[in-house]
Amino acid sequence: MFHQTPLKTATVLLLAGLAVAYGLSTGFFGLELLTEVAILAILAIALDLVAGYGGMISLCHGALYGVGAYAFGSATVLLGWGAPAGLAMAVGGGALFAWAIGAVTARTHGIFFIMATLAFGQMAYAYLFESPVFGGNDGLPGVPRLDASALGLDLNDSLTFALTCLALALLAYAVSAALLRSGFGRTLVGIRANEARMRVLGLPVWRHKAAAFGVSGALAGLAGALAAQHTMYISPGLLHWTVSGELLIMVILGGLGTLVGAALGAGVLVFLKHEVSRFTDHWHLVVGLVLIAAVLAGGRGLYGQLEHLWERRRAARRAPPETPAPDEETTGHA
Amino acid sequence: MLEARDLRKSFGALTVTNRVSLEVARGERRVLLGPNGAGKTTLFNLLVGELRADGGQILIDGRDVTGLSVDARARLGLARSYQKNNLFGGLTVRENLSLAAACAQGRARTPWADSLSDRGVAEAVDEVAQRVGLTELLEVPVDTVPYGARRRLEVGLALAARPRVLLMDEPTSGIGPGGIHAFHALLRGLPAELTIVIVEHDMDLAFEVADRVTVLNYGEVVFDGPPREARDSALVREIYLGTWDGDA
Amino acid sequence: MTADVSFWIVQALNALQLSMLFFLLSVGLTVIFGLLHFVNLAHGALYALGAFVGFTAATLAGSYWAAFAAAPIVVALVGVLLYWALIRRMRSAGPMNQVLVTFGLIFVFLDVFRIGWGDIALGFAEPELFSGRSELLGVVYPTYRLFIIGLGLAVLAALSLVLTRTQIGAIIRAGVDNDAMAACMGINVERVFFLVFCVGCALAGLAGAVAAPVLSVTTDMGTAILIPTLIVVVIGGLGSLKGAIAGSLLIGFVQTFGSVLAPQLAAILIYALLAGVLILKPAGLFPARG
Amino acid sequence: MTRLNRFLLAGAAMLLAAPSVGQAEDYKVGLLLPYSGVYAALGQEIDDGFMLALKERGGEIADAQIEVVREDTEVKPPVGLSKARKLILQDEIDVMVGIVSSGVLGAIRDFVHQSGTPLIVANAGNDDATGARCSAYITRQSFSNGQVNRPMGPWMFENGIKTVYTLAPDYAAGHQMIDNFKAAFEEAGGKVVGQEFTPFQTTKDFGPYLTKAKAAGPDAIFVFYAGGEAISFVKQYASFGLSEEVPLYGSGFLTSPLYVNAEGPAAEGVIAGLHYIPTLDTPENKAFVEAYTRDHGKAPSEYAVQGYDAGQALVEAIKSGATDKEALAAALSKVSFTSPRGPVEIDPATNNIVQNIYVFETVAGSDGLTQKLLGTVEAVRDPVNGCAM
Repeated sequence: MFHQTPLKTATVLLLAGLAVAYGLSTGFFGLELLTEVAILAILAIALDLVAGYGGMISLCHGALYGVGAYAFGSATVLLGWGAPAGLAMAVGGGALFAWAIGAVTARTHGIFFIMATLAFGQMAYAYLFESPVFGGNDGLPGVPRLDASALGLDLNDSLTFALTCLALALLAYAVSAALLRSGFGRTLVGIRANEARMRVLGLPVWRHKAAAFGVSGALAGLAGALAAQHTMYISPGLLHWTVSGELLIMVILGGLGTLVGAALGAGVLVFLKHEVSRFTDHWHLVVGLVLIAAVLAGGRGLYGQLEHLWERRRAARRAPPETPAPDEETTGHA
Repeated sequence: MLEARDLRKSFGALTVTNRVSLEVARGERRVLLGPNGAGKTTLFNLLVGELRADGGQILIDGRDVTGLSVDARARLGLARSYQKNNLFGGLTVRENLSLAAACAQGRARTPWADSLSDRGVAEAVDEVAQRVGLTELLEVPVDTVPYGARRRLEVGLALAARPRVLLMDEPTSGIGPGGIHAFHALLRGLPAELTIVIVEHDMDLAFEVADRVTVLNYGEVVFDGPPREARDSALVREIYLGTWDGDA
Repeated sequence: MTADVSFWIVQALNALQLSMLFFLLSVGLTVIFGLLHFVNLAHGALYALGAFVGFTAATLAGSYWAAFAAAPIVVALVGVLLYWALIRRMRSAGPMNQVLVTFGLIFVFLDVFRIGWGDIALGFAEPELFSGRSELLGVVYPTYRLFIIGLGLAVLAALSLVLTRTQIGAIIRAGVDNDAMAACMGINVERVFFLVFCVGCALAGLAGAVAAPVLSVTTDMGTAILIPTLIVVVIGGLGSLKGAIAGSLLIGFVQTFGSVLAPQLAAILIYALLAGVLILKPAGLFPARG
Repeated sequence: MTRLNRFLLAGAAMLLAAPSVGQAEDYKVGLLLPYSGVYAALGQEIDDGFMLALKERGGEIADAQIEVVREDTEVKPPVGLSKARKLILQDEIDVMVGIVSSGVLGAIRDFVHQSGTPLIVANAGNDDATGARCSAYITRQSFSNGQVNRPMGPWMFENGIKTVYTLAPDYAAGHQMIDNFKAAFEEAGGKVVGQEFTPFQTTKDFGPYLTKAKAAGPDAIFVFYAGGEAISFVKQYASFGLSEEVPLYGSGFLTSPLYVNAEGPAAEGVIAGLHYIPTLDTPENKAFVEAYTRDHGKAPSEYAVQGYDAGQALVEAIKSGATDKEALAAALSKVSFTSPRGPVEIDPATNNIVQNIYVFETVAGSDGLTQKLLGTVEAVRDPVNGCAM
C-alpha cells in the first residue's frame, strides 16, 4: 500500500528544489523543457495512480491528455468561453471520458485491458484527426493562456508559466498521495492485489475502477489543458497511442507504483532525449539502449532501485549481517 | 436464512451441480460432505455468485438473489473463505484484514479518510486477528507468514466482512491437528446467530460441530439430515468412506 | 455502388490476402505469448527487419527469391541473439520490464534501419513468376496476391499439422495450457521455448519479405504494423492458433469491407471492433486457457 | 538538436571580384526541419539544397557572415513550436527557413508572425498559410497544395479525359490537393465520378479502393500520395492491371524522383504535375543538377530545389540591403529570380511563390526511371484566398 515514506518526501522535495533551481538559472529553452517535464509529470502521476496502484495499465492516457487539451482549446478558441471555463472543461472532460472507458473496460485485465484502452484512445485520435470542426490534423491555433494577473502572475512569462506548472505538478502529487492514503486508495490497491476477493468482500469493483480511472482522467485533463496553454496550439498528435506508450515508459523507468518515480521518469526521459539529440539525430538508439540497460540493471525502475538500496542498507544496519535482507518483491499469493 | 432451490450447473457435457436444493436456518451450522469432485466448491461458487447457475434459485433471508452480482450478494451479508488461499498478495496481514473490515463498515470508498487508521476498522481488525490468532503477525507481509497462518487469515478475511451467512471451504485443509483444535475453538466462539456452511473432509469435526449434514455425490444431494443419521447411513458410508482420501 | 459478383469476389480476395499477411505476423506473436508469457512488442520491428534484409538480398542477388530465403533466416538468427542476450532473462522479469525492454528494442531497431538503409522509402519487385495476373473464380486477380494467400494457407496447414500431429506440437500445446505441468513431464521446456521463439521470428521476417513487394519498405513500418497485429492477437485470444486465424480473418475482412462499405469509418473500424469484442469477451474470442 | 553550424563563407572571401552589395552584417539563420521521424529524408534534402545555395551564391554577399542553427521538429507540431520559440527567443535568429509539415507550420504561424521574424517556407503546402492565415513575415518558396494540382484539371480535360475518380489520404493536405484539382477539372468541363479518402498512414492495402475505383469506370484516376504510401499505391495500381485499363494521374509527389525508383516499372506511364522535375532543359537547372549530384551522388528532388531556392531568396534579400528582420521580411516578399525550376517570384498579394507547373510522364531511361516533360503551365499564381496582410 501507499506510504509517504521519508525517502519519498525527501525525493519529492529534492526534485522540486532541483527543478526550481534549474528554472531560475536556465535560458529560454531550458524553461520550455522544464514546463514540458512538469506537465508530463502530472500526466505520469495520473497514469501511475491507476497503473501502479490499481493494476490498470492504460494505453489511452495520451488520449485523455489530448481530450483535456481539446476541451480547453474548443472552450477558448471555438466557443470563446475564456480560460477558467476551459480549465473546468478539460478537467471535467478528461474525467468523464476516462470514467466511461474505465466503466466499460472494467472486466478486462492485463494485455486485454491495455488493448481495450488503446482502442478507445485511438478512436478519439482518429475522430479528431479527421474532424473539420476541430481543425483536423492541422489542429487548432491561437489557444490563450489563463489570465492570472489577479494573483499577480503573468503566465505569458516563460518562467512564471514553468513554475506554475511545477506547482500544479506538486499539487497533483499531493492530491494523488492523499487519495492513495484514503479508504478509496487502499481499496484500489486491494483490487490490484486480488480483484475477485475484493468483489466477494462486497465491493462493486467496476464502479471503483471506473471512479479511479475518472480521477486519473481529471489529472490527465489538467495536464492537457496546461499543454494546450504551453504550446498555445493543439493537434491530434497529442492523442496518439505513441504518446501513451512513451508515458508508460516514463512511469516504468521511474518505478511503477511509486508515484514520485513517475515524475522522476518524466524528467529523466525528457532531458535524456534532449541531451542525446544535441549530439545525434539517432537519439532513439541511445534512449532504447538506456531503457534496456535500466531493466538489466535491476528492473525496479529508478526510484524503485533507490528505495531497494535504501531499505537494504537500513535492514543491514538494524539486523546482524548474517540475516539476509527481506526481498520485498512478491509473487502474488501462495 | 440461506436457501438453494433446484440449482443446476453444467460445464459442457459434464453436470457438476444437479438439482441441488438446500435450506440452512439462521444460526445453523451446516456441514457439506462429499468425495473429491462431488461439486461442493462449485456449489459455493454458485451460492456466492462467482458462477452463474444454469437453472434454479438462490435466496438469502427469503430474498431471491439469483440475479444479483457477487458483490451485491456480499453486501447482503454473504461471505466465504476458500479452499486455496485467496489473499491480497504483497500486503501485510493487517492490510488484508483492513480491506475486508473497511468493506463491511462502508469505509472502502471514502476518498478523504484513511481506512487503515480508521478506529472502527482497526478495532474490527484487532478483534478478528485475536479470534484467528494473528495478532502477533499483523504487520508481516502475507507472503512471508507460515502456511497455517495464511489459512487462518483466509477465514479471518471472511469473518472481517461481518457476515450473516458464512461459507467456509475446507478451512482446516493442510493444517495439523493443533490447528484443527484451534479452529474448533474458533467456531465455538462465533456468534450463535451467524449462519455457517462448512465444506469439510474431517469427519470428526463435521460430526462434532454440525447441526445438520448434507452429503453431495456427483453433483447431487444424496443425504440431508442430522449428523447421527449421517454416521449411521450405509449410503453415506459407502460413498464417502469408500473414496476417502486421507491426505486431502 | 456497382455491385456485380466479380467486384465482391475481388474484394473477398483482397480481404483474404490481408488476413494472411496478418496471420503470418500474428501467429508467431500469439504462440510466443501463450508459451513464454512474453509480450514481444518488438515483433513488428522484426517484421520490418525482414523487409529490409529482403530488400538488400533481392538487390544484391537480383532475384526476389533471395529475399524470400534470406529474410526468415536472418531474422531468426537475430531472434537467437535476442533470445540469449535478453528474452531468456526477461521471462521472469514481469510484464512491465518486458514492455520496457521490447520498447527499447523498437527504438534501437528504428535507428538501426535509419543508419543501415537511410530515410528514403524503398521497394522491391515481386518475383517474375508471380508478377502478372491470373484468372480465378471468374475474376482477374494479381498473381502475387494469390501467392500470399496460398503461402498463408500453407503455413497455417503446416503449423496445425505440427501442433496436432507431432510430439513437439503436443508439448507446445501442453506448455500453453500449463507450463508447470509440461516441465513436470520431464520435457526440456527451455529448448521448446527457444525453438518456438525462433520460428515466430522467422515467420515475422518472412512476412516482412512477403509484404514488401506489395507495400513499401520504410523505417516506421514495424511500429505501424505492431498495433494491428496486437489487435489480431488480442481479438483472437492469446496463445491459440485458432485465435490467430480467427483474428486475422476478422480484421482482414472488417478492414477491407469496411473501407468499401463505410469509408468514413475506415480509420475507426478496427478499434471499434477491438473495443466491442473485449467488452463482450474480456479475454478474446478463443482464449487458449480456460 | 542544436548542431551549431558556424558557416563562414570561406570560399566567398576569395571571390573578391564578385559584385558585393551586401552589408557587413552577421545573419543568423534557423533551419527548422525534421531530421528524425517520417519526413527526415525530406528535411535532409532541403538542408542540402539550402547549403548548396549559400555555397554557390555566398560570394555575392561576401561581407555578410551567415551562421546556421539547426533544430529538429520530429514532425511533431508541439515540438516544432517549442523549437521555433527557442530559435527566435534564445538564439535570436534573423531568418527562419524550413518547415516540412503543414501541421508544424500551423502550429508556429502565430508565434512567428507576432515575433516579426521572417520565415521562408521550404515545403509545407497548406493553402491557408498564404491564404486566410497569411502573414507579411511568411513567404513560401516551395508550393501551395492548390497551386500544384489546379493546372492538372484543365490539362487533363484538354487531353481527352472527361471523367475522373480521385483518391487521397484523409488529412488536410489530401483534401486540399483533391478539392483544388476537382474544382479546376469540373470548371474545365470534366466530371468527377467518385472519390475516396483513405485513412492516413494506416492504409497499407489499397486493393479495396482500387477495385472500387475501377468499378466506377472513369477515364482516368487522379490521386495524391507521397512517400511510402505513394510507393505502395503505385505498385498496387500496376499489380491489379489498372494501369493497362485506366491511366493514372496525380499530384507529382506520387512519382517524386526521391523514391520513384522504389516504385520500379510500376511507375512507368504515370502522368503528374509538379513545380519541378530534374530533367528540365534550362542552363540553371543543368548547373544545379550537376552541382547537387556532384555533392550528394544523386539527382536533386523537388525538395532539394525548394531548399536551394530558399537559400537563393535569402541571398537576394540580403543583397537588396536588408539588415534587420523587418527589412528582410519586406525584401523576401519582393524577390524574383530564375530558379532551376524556371522563373520564380513572390506574389505580393499572398506571399506565395509564382512558378511554372510541369506536367510530366515517368518513363524508363538509360539509368533507371526518368521524367519526360509533356507540358508546362506557366506562372501559376494562387488566388488571394482571403489573404489580407
